[in-house]
Parts: sequence; structure tokens; C-alpha cells
Amino acid sequence: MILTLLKRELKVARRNWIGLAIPLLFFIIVVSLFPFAVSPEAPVLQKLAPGVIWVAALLAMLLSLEQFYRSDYQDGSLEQLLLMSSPTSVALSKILAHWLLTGLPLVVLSPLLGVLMQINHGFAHADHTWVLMLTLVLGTPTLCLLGAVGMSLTLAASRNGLLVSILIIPLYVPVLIFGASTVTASLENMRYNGELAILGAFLLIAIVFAPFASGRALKISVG
Amino acid sequence: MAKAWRWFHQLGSPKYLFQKTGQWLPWVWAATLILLAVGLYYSLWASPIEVRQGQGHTVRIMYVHVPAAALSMIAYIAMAIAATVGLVWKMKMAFAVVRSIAPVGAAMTFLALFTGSVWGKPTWGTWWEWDARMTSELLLLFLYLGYIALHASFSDRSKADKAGAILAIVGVINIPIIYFSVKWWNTLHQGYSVTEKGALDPAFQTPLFLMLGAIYLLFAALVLMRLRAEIILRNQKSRWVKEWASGSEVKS
Amino acid sequence: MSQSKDIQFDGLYAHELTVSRSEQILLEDADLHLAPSTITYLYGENGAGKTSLMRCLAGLLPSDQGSIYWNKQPINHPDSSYFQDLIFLAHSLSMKNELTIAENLSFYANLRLKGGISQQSLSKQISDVLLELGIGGLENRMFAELSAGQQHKVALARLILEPAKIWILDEPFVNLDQKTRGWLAAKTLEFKNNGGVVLFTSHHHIDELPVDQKVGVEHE
Amino acid sequence: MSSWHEFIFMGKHGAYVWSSYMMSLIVLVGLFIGFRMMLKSLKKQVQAEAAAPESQKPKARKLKVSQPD
Repeated sequence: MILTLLKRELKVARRNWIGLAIPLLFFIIVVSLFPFAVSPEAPVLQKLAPGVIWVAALLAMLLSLEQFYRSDYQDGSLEQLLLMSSPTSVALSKILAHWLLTGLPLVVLSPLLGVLMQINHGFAHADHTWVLMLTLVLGTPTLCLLGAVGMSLTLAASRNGLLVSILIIPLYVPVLIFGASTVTASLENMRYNGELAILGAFLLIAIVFAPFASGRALKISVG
Repeated sequence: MAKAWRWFHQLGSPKYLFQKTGQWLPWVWAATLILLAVGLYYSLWASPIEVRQGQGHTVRIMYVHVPAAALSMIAYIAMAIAATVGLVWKMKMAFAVVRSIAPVGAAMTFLALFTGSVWGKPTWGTWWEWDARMTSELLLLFLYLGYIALHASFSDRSKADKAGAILAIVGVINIPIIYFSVKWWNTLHQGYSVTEKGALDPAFQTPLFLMLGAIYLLFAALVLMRLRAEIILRNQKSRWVKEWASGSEVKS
Repeated sequence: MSQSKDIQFDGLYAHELTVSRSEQILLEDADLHLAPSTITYLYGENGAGKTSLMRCLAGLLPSDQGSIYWNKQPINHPDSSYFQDLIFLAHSLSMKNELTIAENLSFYANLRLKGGISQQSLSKQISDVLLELGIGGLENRMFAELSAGQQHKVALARLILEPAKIWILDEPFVNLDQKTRGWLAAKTLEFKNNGGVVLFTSHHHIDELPVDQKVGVEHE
Repeated sequence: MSSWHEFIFMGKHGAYVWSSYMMSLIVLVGLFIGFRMMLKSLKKQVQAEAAAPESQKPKARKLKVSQPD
């Protein structure tokens, strides 16, 4: 079931790649605004880098939610999926596909943004890019899972575009705090294992609750 | 036990709930007003000023700030409990309770933020500090507003109820996570702690507990009022609502 | 949930069903039995609640009251095979514009058959049914490129490709040409003769399809 | 509290203390009035609808099962 749905999502995405590329482009452009607004000096940018990159990643994930569930809800395939398999597994496979199509590209692009934000300035040997990527690998799935809950709750609501942001941004704050501070700790030559572990714990909690909650919400939206 | 269960079931009937809340409400208001009068006398007049930390009269702000903050959290938990009852036992009146708590809880959260901010200015010299509790309160306010906005965005009330209930439950799982994260983040940045005061001098306990009790009751009274309006809103087509509107007493 | 109640009816049986939509009760205390090997025609004015009733019977719209049984077992029972046996075709065609016809159809077939069919024989079946429907050779076209009538035919092809025991069809005959109407009627009769249960709505009487039961959504 | 003067000015912090209590009063009384008006306007609405003629009210339908002719 999950594999069949995953294959279909990837096929749809291949032909609708522009919709997925826009949040990524947004991710890069937002980050590249900061040198203009603040200062192009490397130490300044480096200090801002963890926060800026993480906020941009969060906003890009928020933008990409528009691709989540919406078209399936509108063309009626969502209800067909719910007829043929359990709501939780529908939610789980949609979330997995969505992360592969939006979260993973973000992780892959993040080294480029690390370079733009001078993340390795003044460090001859340390490579903070890996830390940045690691936090995004652990953090973006959590964002996807929470976003799925918000999106499935608002499918049948009117004015749902901005509503979903209001619902889930408070839920995103813990991920943002620990994501950005892990990178900051690494930049300050401090240990960051604890922060990474907490990011991992958030991911586990979200994996346990979010697909179930999202599945229930899908049933309600379709009903 | 069986009796309690039966009573719980009866509360699921809109008519019974409307009658009962109508009977309770005058008593709740009476108790509220008495406790509030005594509480205000103590908190604004009879209680001493704070000397040890040099707060002076500003300590009086605590007597509204702390109850409002306590209720803002408890109200959200109550919402999540009612939401669970509604989803698990398919009890429609539980959803009416969730919807009724939301505006009062949001108001309490707003008051906790406002009084906290006003307290912070003379004490720390700033209107806003990114301290752990204030930041959590701010996020809690967003959660309340999110629930209200979500509920208002459906034309179908039963969908709005169920979606809102899921949001309330997801939110309540997140409250401790948010609080823990914000607290950790706060110590990282060595921020001030506006609201942490250490052990409370017994002289301040009397007015604080009186005001806590008064605002609890006031909260209950307001929720019951909102609930009664919500019950009528949801049952406009029932015969007993028409009888009530035409002025006759609601008979059981 | 009173499990003790003995349901005597095979097929689909709805007991004391109350269906509402946006606060308004559409249907009250409805009893409905769809026996195996019968075709049931559901009629009623626009907005009477035909679609809501169908969505309720398909388990998509929760009912206010009442229960629905499939072969004497509640449809939501974990052991029930109802959702394996059901094909529900709604107004919306449930096809993805970004996929080809073959991809759309094989997606649903694979989902239902859970890999119990070789992809080769599936694609053979798809080209056969498209040929019957007069859109042969179009299987690798994008769904979005087809005309409305052709898209509708693709949705009907699911009835042939996916094994089922009950069809719930919302307006299946609308916008179909004469030939396809005949084709659908013949396939429906064939399905019925193999023990299938059919419930469908239509605006007009369908001459090609003899029905066994008529159900109206009406005021008393 | 030793005097009315002190009660009103709260030792140069009067503005802070009183604004906290006043804002709480305004918000809570606002909710009280709002909820009261909500119940009253609902009552009026129900009365108005009860006065409307019977035929305007939508009624639930039943299922009628028949055999084809």
C-alpha cells in the first residue's frame, strides 16, 4: 500500500516539479536577502546563519504544504484512498512522500546556504555543514508530520491557506529552537549531542501521534 | 458509580444541561462575587507591600497575573479533556463545552500576558522579556486563537467540532513540549526571569489564594454562560428551545 | 453497539439510518436492503440527499444514527470485507491529471489487489477495456489531455479492472454516448448475474437497464 | 494600606497596578456582556423563526422502496 502510493506520488511530482521547486527557490532567495539587509561581513552572517537558515527552512516547508493532500482532496482521490486503506496508513505514506519531495531536497540544498552564510568562516578544519544537514534531517520530518495534521484539519475549511500557518506555527517552535541552537552550539565549539537527541525525540513523538491524528482529521474532512 | 455514570450521560442531553446550568449559575455567581469582594479587599487594601525585593505596591499585580496564568493553562487542558470525551463517546455536548471554554481561556491568556507585561515594566524596566513563562503564554494564546479560527472556518458545525477537538488534543500534547523547549532556550540565553520569585512570603498567600478562588469561579460562571448560549445555538429547532424562547419555563 | 441483534439479510443492509448534512437532517429512520444479485435505482429531486445517502452507505459520511451491515456484519467491523468488496464511483472522477490513463487505472487496481496480479496482465486488461470503451490506444495519454466524455469512460473502466461484490455508482450514465450506455448497462447486468449488488442514481430512466428495486428519497 | 492617597497612587506605581486591574475588569465584563447579548439575540431569533409559517421549514425525507412496474 505504502509503496504503491509512494510510486504514484513520485510520478505525479515528476510532472509537477515546478510546484515543488518553488518552495526550494524561496528557501534560497530568502536566505540570500540577509547579507543585503544586515551586512555581508562573514562573522556577522556566521552568527545569524543557524537562525536564518532554519527560519527559511521552516517557511519553505510551510509553503510546500499547499502541495499536501489538497489536490487529492479536490479531485476525489483522497476519498478513494480512504476507502481502500486505513486513514493512518494513507497519512503515513503521504507524509513520507511529501518529505522525500520537499524535506530531503532542502537538506541537500542546505550546504549551499551554509556557504552563502559563511558558516565555516574562521574554522580551518571543523565542518559545520554536516551539523546543519543533520539537524535538518532530524527536524524537517517533524515539520512535515505536524504540517500534515494542520493540513488535514483545514482541508474542508474555508480560507484555509493562511489558517494552516496559524495553527501549526506554535507547534513548530520547539523544533526551531533545538534545530537552530544545535548549529549554534557547534559554531561555539560546544557539545551538541543533547540537542540532537532532543530533536530525535521530537521526531519520535511526532511519528507516534501525527499520522494517527492526521488520519482521523482526513476522515472528518472527507465526511 | 453507576449513578455517576448515569448523571454523566444525562449531561449529554442539551435540555438537561441547559436546565442544570440555569440552576447552578446564580449560585456560582453569588460565590464568585463574595470571594471576589473579599479577594479584592485583601489584594488592593489589606495586604502589605513587598519590601525584600523592592517591588512595593507592584506585588499587587501578582494577584491577578498568577490566577489568570494558572487558568489559561488549566482551561486548555479542560478543553482537551472535553474534546476527548466528545471524540471517544461521540457526545455532542462535550464539543459545545470545548467551544465555550475557548474564548474565556483566550481572554485569561491575554490577561496573563497583559498583566505580566505591566508588571515587568516597573520591576525589570521593560514591557516585554522573552522569559520562559511569558513566551509560553504567547504561544498558548496562538493555540487558542488557532482553535477559534479553525472552528469558525467550517460551515458544517459537526466537522468544525471534530476538527477543533483534534487540534485541542494535539495542542495539549504540545504544551509541555513548548514549555520545556522555551525554558531550555531561555536558560541558554541567560534571559531574565520575570515571573520566578522563589518562595512566597505567607503575607502574600492569603490574597493570592482568595483571588485564585475568585477567578476560578468567575471562569466557571463565564464558561457556563457561554455554554448556555451555545446549547441554544445548536438546538434552535428543538421544541423545548422554542418553548423557552416563548417565555415559558423549561419543564423536564 | 448492540452486537446481539441478529441481522438476517445478506448483501447490504442499512437499519434506521439518519443522515444529515450541515446541521440539516436529510433522511430519517431509513431502512434499506440491497440483496445480492439485484440492481437498485435510487431517485429523488436534486438536493434530496441521494449523494449523501450513497456516501453514507460507502462509509465516508458518518451517519447520525443507525447501522450499516454487509453480509450480516457491521461494515466497520475489523473482520468485515466490505471495503475490499466495494467500488464507489462518485461525481468527482478521482483521477490524477498528472498521470497517464494506464498509470491512473493500474494505481487503483494495484491498491485493491495488493500486488496480486502481474503488471503485464494488468496492462493487457487495461488496453482491452479501453478498446471496448472506444478509447483504445490512449493508455499513455495524460488524463488531463482527454475530453470530459473520455475522462468519464476511464473512470468507468475501474469497474472492470477491479474485482468487487458491490457497486455504488453516483450518476454513472450522465454524459455518456449511446454506445457506452449500452456497454455500461450490459456490464452491470453481467455483474448482477454473478451475484453482485448494484446501487445507482440517475436523472433519467435508463431504458437499457432493467432494475429490481426502486428507492425514492421523498417527503412522506 | 495606610491612606486613600496611598490606595490611589500605590506609591508611584498606581498606573501599573490600576491598569492591570482595570484591563482585567474590562475584559471579563466584556465577556459577560457579550455572552448575555448572545443568548438574548438567540432567543429573539428563535421567536422570529417560530412565528414564521410552518411550510418554510425544511423537513427530513424518508425512503420509499418499491418494485419496478
